[in-house]
Amino acid sequence: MTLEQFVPFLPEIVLATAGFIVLLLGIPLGRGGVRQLSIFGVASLMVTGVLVWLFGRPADGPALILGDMLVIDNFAVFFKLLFLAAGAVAIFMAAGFLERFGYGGGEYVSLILFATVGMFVMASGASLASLYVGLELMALSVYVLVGYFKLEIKSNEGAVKYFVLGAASSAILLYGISLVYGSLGTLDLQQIRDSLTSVPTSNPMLVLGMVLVCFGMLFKVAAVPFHVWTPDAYEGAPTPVTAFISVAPKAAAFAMFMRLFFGAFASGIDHWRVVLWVASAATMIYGNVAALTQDNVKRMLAYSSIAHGGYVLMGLVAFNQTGAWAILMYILVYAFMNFGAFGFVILLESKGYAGEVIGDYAGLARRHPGAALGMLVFMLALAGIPPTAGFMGKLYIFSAAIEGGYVLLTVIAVIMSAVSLYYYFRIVVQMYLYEGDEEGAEPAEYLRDRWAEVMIAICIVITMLIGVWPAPVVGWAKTAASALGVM
Amino acid sequence: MKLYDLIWLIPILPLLGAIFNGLVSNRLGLSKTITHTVALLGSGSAWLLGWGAIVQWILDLGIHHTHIVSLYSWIQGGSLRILDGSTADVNIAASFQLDAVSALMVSFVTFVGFLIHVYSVGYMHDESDRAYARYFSYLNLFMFSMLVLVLGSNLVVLFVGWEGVGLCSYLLIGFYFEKDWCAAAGKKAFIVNRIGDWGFLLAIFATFMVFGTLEFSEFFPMAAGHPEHYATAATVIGLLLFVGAIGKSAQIPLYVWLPDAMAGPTPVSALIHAATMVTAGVYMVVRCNVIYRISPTAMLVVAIVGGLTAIVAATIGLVQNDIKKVLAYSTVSQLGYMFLGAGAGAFVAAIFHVLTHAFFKACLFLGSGSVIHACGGEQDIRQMGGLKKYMPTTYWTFLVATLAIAGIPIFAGFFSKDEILAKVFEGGAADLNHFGSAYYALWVLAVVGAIMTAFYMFRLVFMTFHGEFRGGEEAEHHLHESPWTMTMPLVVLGVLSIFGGLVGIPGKLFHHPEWNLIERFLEPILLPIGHAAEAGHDVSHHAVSLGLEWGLVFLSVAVASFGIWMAYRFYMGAEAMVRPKRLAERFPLAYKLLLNKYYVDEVYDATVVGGTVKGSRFLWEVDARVVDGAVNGTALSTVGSSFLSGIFDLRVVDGAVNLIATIYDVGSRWFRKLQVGFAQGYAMVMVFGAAILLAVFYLFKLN
Amino acid sequence: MMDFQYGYLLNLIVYLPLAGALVMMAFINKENSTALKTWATLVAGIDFVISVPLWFLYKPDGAEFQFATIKEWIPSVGVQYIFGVDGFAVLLILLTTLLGFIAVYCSFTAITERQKEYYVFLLLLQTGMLGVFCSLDFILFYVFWEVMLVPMYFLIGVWGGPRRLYAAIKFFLYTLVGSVLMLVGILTLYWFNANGLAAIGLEGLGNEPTFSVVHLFTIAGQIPPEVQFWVFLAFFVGFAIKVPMFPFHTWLPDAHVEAPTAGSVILAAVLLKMGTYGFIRFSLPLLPHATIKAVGWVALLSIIAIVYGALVAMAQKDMKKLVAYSSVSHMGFVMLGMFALNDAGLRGSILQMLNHGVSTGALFLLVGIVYERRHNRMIAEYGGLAKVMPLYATFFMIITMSSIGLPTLNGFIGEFTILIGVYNHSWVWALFAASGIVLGAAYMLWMYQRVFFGELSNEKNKDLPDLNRREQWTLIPLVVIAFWIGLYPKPFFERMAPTVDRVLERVAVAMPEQAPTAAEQVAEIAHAPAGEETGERGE
Amino acid sequence: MDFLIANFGAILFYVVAAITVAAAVAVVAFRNPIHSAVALLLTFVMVAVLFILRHAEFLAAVQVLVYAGGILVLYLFVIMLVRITDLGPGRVFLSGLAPLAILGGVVLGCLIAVGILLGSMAAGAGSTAAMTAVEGEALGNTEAVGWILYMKYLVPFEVVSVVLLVAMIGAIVFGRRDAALAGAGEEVEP
Amino acid sequence: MIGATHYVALSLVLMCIGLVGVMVRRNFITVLMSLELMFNAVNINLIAFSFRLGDLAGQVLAIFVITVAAAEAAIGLGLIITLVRLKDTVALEEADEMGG
Repeated sequence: MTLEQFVPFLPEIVLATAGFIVLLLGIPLGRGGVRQLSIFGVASLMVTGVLVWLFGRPADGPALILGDMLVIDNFAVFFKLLFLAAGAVAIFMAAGFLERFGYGGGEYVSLILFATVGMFVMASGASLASLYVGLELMALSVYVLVGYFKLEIKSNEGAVKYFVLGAASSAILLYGISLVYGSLGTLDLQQIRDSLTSVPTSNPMLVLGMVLVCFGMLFKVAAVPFHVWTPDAYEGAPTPVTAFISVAPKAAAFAMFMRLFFGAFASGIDHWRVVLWVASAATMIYGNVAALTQDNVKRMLAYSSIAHGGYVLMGLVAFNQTGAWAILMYILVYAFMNFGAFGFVILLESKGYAGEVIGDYAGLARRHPGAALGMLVFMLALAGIPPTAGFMGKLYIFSAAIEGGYVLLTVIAVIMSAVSLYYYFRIVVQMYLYEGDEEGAEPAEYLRDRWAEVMIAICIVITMLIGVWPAPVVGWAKTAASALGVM
Repeated sequence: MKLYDLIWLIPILPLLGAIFNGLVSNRLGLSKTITHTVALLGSGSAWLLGWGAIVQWILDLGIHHTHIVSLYSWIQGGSLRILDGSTADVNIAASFQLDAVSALMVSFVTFVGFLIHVYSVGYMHDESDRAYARYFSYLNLFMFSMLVLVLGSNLVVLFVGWEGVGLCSYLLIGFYFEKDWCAAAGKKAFIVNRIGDWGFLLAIFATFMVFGTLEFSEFFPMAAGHPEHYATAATVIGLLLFVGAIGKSAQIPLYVWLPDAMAGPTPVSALIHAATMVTAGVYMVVRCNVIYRISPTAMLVVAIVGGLTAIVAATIGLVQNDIKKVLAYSTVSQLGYMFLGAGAGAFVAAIFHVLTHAFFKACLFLGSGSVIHACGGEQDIRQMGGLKKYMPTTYWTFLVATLAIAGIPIFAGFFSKDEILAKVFEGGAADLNHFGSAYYALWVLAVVGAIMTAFYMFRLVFMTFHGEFRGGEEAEHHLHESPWTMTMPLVVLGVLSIFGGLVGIPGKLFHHPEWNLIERFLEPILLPIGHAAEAGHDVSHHAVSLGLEWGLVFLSVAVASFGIWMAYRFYMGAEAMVRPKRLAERFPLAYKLLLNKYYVDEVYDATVVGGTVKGSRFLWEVDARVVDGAVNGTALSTVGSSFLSGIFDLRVVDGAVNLIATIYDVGSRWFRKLQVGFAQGYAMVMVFGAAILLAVFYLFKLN
Repeated sequence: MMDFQYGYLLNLIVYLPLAGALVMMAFINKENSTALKTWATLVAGIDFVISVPLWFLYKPDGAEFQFATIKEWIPSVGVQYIFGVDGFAVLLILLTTLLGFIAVYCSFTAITERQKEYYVFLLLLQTGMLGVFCSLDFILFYVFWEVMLVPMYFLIGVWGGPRRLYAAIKFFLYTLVGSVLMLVGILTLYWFNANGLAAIGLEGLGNEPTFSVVHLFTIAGQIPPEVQFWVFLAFFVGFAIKVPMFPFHTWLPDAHVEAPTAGSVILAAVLLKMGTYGFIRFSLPLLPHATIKAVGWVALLSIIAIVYGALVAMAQKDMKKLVAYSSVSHMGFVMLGMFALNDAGLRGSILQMLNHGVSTGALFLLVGIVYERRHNRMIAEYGGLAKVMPLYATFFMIITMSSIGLPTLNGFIGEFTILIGVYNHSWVWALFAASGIVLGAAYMLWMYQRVFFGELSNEKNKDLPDLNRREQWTLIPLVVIAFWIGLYPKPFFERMAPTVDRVLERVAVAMPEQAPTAAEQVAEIAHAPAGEETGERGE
Repeated sequence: MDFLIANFGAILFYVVAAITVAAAVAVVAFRNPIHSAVALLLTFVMVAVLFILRHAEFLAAVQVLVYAGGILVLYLFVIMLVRITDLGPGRVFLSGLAPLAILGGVVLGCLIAVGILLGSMAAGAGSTAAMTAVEGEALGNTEAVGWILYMKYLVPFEVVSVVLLVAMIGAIVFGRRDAALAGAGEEVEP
Repeated sequence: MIGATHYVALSLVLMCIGLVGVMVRRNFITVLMSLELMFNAVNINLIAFSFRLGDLAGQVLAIFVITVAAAEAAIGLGLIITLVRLKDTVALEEADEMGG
């Protein structure tokens, strides 16, 4: 094992080191210096990005490195860049928020960085072992992040629930892995894939293992019935964290999901497809319908992100090339629009969780037209109304499902996406159709914060840009997905 | 440039007048002088041009030549496959045609129209300037529509005029729109007419479906060429057309609008609801005589409806006390005669009666107008009497017209009506289309109707002009003869009511058929049917012997005189007014029935109108509740489960307007119950969920 | 099949309002209402002016789609940016631009607060609507189709009546549900043209995947009937809700009643046409078999709509609601004529779209005018208006007559052509449909009588001012057009004729006896730049 | 006797397994967390024994060291720290949920069991061969594991180290008492 | 002969016990212990399989699992401490601010 072998692993190493440094810097700084730490963190993320671009990309086709623990391919690159962006946005959006609530930045930033490392491994893991540890790294960091506002009961409570359920589910996942290992005798995805083509996939233990692994993944992507942790964790977590976990870990989970089920377990598709079908349909219906009556914006967005998970699952059910890249596309789009939406929640939220209730948005269009317009864009995007990116995302997912021939599922999906409009527009109604001076309405004040606003602006631009000119992104997504080599 | 190439201009001229008065004088409130000058110019020039064109046409081309002026291609509906499998282009031209019947109509429509314009100048003078302008623009507009109607060279253009006159009558009936009942009457007229138009439209479509064209000059020959081939089609078309005619010419069952239409200003009643518009139906039937002649059924229906209307309207007319109502019902009844004639194949006679009727009925209406004018708007003849000495001109002209309508020889009405009766009788005698007995029956009806006509008309005369004035003192002071603008037309029309009939002397009684100018004039429009069907024509000549014909003539004279005598017995001299009372007391039911016009209006209101309105209200309820509900109901499937939770019923009982939202709301809350709120609960949800998923998985895997 | 001359014109027309809106957002202060109004009017006006050339430049004997533009948009999935119009679309575009202008012009005094947003939304709406009529790529079409909803939602929701929230969201959800199902249909077509649908074992044609409508026209004949059925169903829901056809119409009254005048005008005049446009542009030519199967049902629904709409209208106490239901009835005529599937029927239904746009648009304007004066739409509130507002009464009368199909006015031409076509298809339909004319007269005149005739009972109406110059100018163009169509519809028929013929040709594919010939015709029409990379493989 | 010798492995396994299960049940069942902790310790040890039975000596060692030596002590510390050991009579279990929960657990267990049993039946034959093949040589010895751990599984190993780091951070974040923060916290306390 | 099956069965039983423990216990600490049971169950599986297959990967993974379990224990205990600080209870189900 020579040193050169570690070159492609450089990004992870750098990130981890940076995380450690931030941690150390954070201790003396205490509650101050959030901004500096954030800048440092983001800088490290950028450096990592450069490294990924330089060394992370495969010269010729996917390459297994470091004892076949990791694979270097465009798929991984796509996700890694996404994670980096998400991390950066999460850090910058948080800065003002942390200051407002009086929490230190050191642990926060470092945890984001470590979580990113974990997600890197999840995205590029080539062995169940590495995937698992990556998953855990990510998960543990996120548990802590969710509970980061340790003096807020809700924060702690969210963390507790997330933690307990997460641990249980990862045990299930492990159990599944153990079964798979038991019946195939290997942890390496490549070998699993090869042997699956030879070994009859009818072996119930093997299939059961896959299904249990599937359960574990479904938990991570917050699919019904494993979604239960989501609303509470999202609502309880500090909003920037909510934004982060609603995007990055979910994306990472899907990356791992695809690695496993488009890659290793591909030939078992006919066994677990039904599970995914049911989960997908249930998730879409549950998420959307349950969101209808939520009055807490964070919680509503939590349910909405459950629902979006359901849409993405359609891509897995479809199990075709289109599905593969449609998922990537969707995740990308979803990342930005969701971040944007949460960005406004952050800006409206002051101590005591004010600004979380829908009523707090009343008359926003009057007081801050720009903000209202931005929020409108994200709501439209989330509801999948063109010409926003949200529509493009949905379009390809649905297209994939139709190509797969899952018309019923698609019909459910489209109906539900129509329904979703209702609750997204409850916010729009507050912003535009109410004046904010009705009796009983005390709209939350909009707390200006340059950094967050810049981040939001970027999200808006990207959301609209992809909506109007998706061609390049589609191109990347396609190349990335082709690395999985689905059929 | 010949005048008959400008026939399209005949309608346009009044239209210009209408536009000017409507847009300019009405907006600016120009003085009455300007207004009626323009109006008179409009109608007058139309009159002159019309007559000029006709004269030139007769001289240059002769009456056998149908002269068509096509302006431009109007509607291009593309090509359709018609009944015989070939394809025909729906290409309707805006074109006018001048032939015998339209010439006749134009000649008297323009003329009478002009007279009535003149009359109106006097009659309407105390309206406000704007109202005055409005009135005249409507009147001109009517002239336009009516002329389009009579000049149109295809069914659609005819329909344009048809609807146009409907609109104008609507506007003019509702002229005093402040009075609710006027407005209502206008609406009623329009809608009832619309019912007729419904038939007319279908007739048009049917015609196209059958012949692939709507030009008279094209499909009449086709029909005439192969009568047996087109017989059935002709029946359908004929009946549908007749539905239109029923509406427009106020025949049973759609006559109810005409009496109400008297709400409009009297000149309007004279022009539209006596002389011209209401005869449009007759005109149309005559115009399409070919269709009817090849379809016995249609013809019989026309005759029967006409006959019944004639008698029924007459009976109602017997007891009415509103001077205009009486005239209205007499109009209905006379129209009945016209259709009866047409139905009996006497198309010429029908048109002839249209002509004479136009004269004397217009005269009567204008006369009544001048009476009403004098009595300061009073229309109840019981409040009149003895007007003779106050307004002689009116009286004499009125009397003349009455004699005419009663059918006293040498007066115009006599010739036309007698012609019709004779033809009907012949129809019976010649067993026309093997419906002989029916025609006999109709003839009897017609004769009875003639008696009644004479009776109620003279009742009117006696009660209005003779005896003592019953209107009270101060009303009596205002009584005066009308200004010349009003009397002049009266005189003219009176004269015409006397001599107008001479154009249709039944020459054959004197072995001089050629004396009957009008028959000769209209002969070209009666296209010969196939070859066998000359029979229908010959019948009328040989079925009845000359003696019998004379007998009929005398009979009708006798009948008329009898009616007059009755009226005299009842309403003149010592026992005036007593007998009728006694009669009324003896037959109270019959009297009430007639007085209330057989309660037809009431019945209609109760059934048709009420039914529609109620129905629509009901449907509206349905729409608000059920349809909306049903659509929303589809949401049920989404959360059928939520039925389990009692909330659902509660919501529905709440009757939330927006059911869909409610259902989703309920479903949402139900779903949210899964979110119990503490970790172990979540764990259980997961475990059970996982169990279910596994179960599903096994189920699918095992098969 | 496509003619690229003057291609820039369409883009200009479509995006000008958008640009105008952006400029307005960026540079015009929301307090400065005169500037806002002038700018909005200017933009809308110019948009109309530059759309007029289409009328003259369109060559009825030319290529099917003219003024076309084709650009790659999302090449990897075969989404192209295809603009192009035929005569049918040209007419609708002109209608849209004109009414867009009128809508802006009529809201000067009606809209007093949040004017900036208001005009911005109006202009955005304009772009959306125009885009729909121009797009020849399904995705592009769909994008515009949905873009339209948002501004409309706000127009109703912000500036609407008391129940505006409900009405707005109802409108949005109804139409959205419809359109997403339509999307499913679109995707099915798309994949059928390409790989097929795996799980349900539907073999595809294996063509290059594309959303280009012009290409899909060429494969219409090869779609198996059962597939056509489902796709047709999906399209049907989408379009029928928009039309709206009988069971789906309940959103219309609410939306109309609550929307501000301009909103109602646009809604009635243009948005409802989207549905019928969709049917003629997509459903009929693309899914001939299904279309022919559906004829009976659609006709039934349409007839119900005609009669039912009229009857319900009769029961209304609210003018706007009445007019709204009359739209249901009129659109029933349009649908019925369309599904007579013959020359006259289709022409009539296209013409009737324009007529309905003009007449009902004008009616809403008129209602809006009194509403603005009295803030009340209840018929009972009025009566005898003819005395105080003679000019208004006159306009109202003319429009009423046009809407009940009085000859020499536009309504008649449309209804006549439709009915002659319908009668040609089935006299029974004509029988029922024609009764709509009687009922139409009934409810319109009844309303007219109750509003304008009788005593001037209500004190509040005693001194209502008559139309001012601006209001007159909003109405005059429509009246002029009403008479124009009524007296000389030839130019309109000429422009729509090619569309009608082509649609019928394509539907003819499904009629066994003409199948081969029609198919060939379709095929040779298909050789077009758009079809080039795919068209050949089409056969 | 011979029987015992013959099936020593089996007997041993059953005994150990029985104890393990019993201890596990005790963990869940005992009211007092301290008792549960002790039961847990027993379970860990028994599992370690099972490891040894499967020739995973190194792992057995790790098991004892990490779990028994590390984690369990941690537990006990926390229990002492929070001083709330007994939630009071009748408040041990979620009485309402308990039956349901057990049902759920059992059902899920059975469902999984079905799969596994079917599976091992299917793969049974081949596996015995494999086992006998590896029966002889000293497998699972420390160096072998170490070798493969550092040669092949280096990356996960590194990552796990980071995981531990994160755990540490978590401990810091949650454990640290921060006066100022507490102050800040008070405001939000209702 | 004791085969993998026996071990797997045992581990399954342990797994379920752990699962039930998570669901029924109110005391957060005990819940954590139950979680540990579940991880142990997995480990038993891994070891059994690795032995049966004569492959060391299982053991390695088991090591990772143990480590991760340790880390999770640490975080869990940290959470317990905060929970106690905030609500003065170790009863897991009393953390029910949020729900629905």
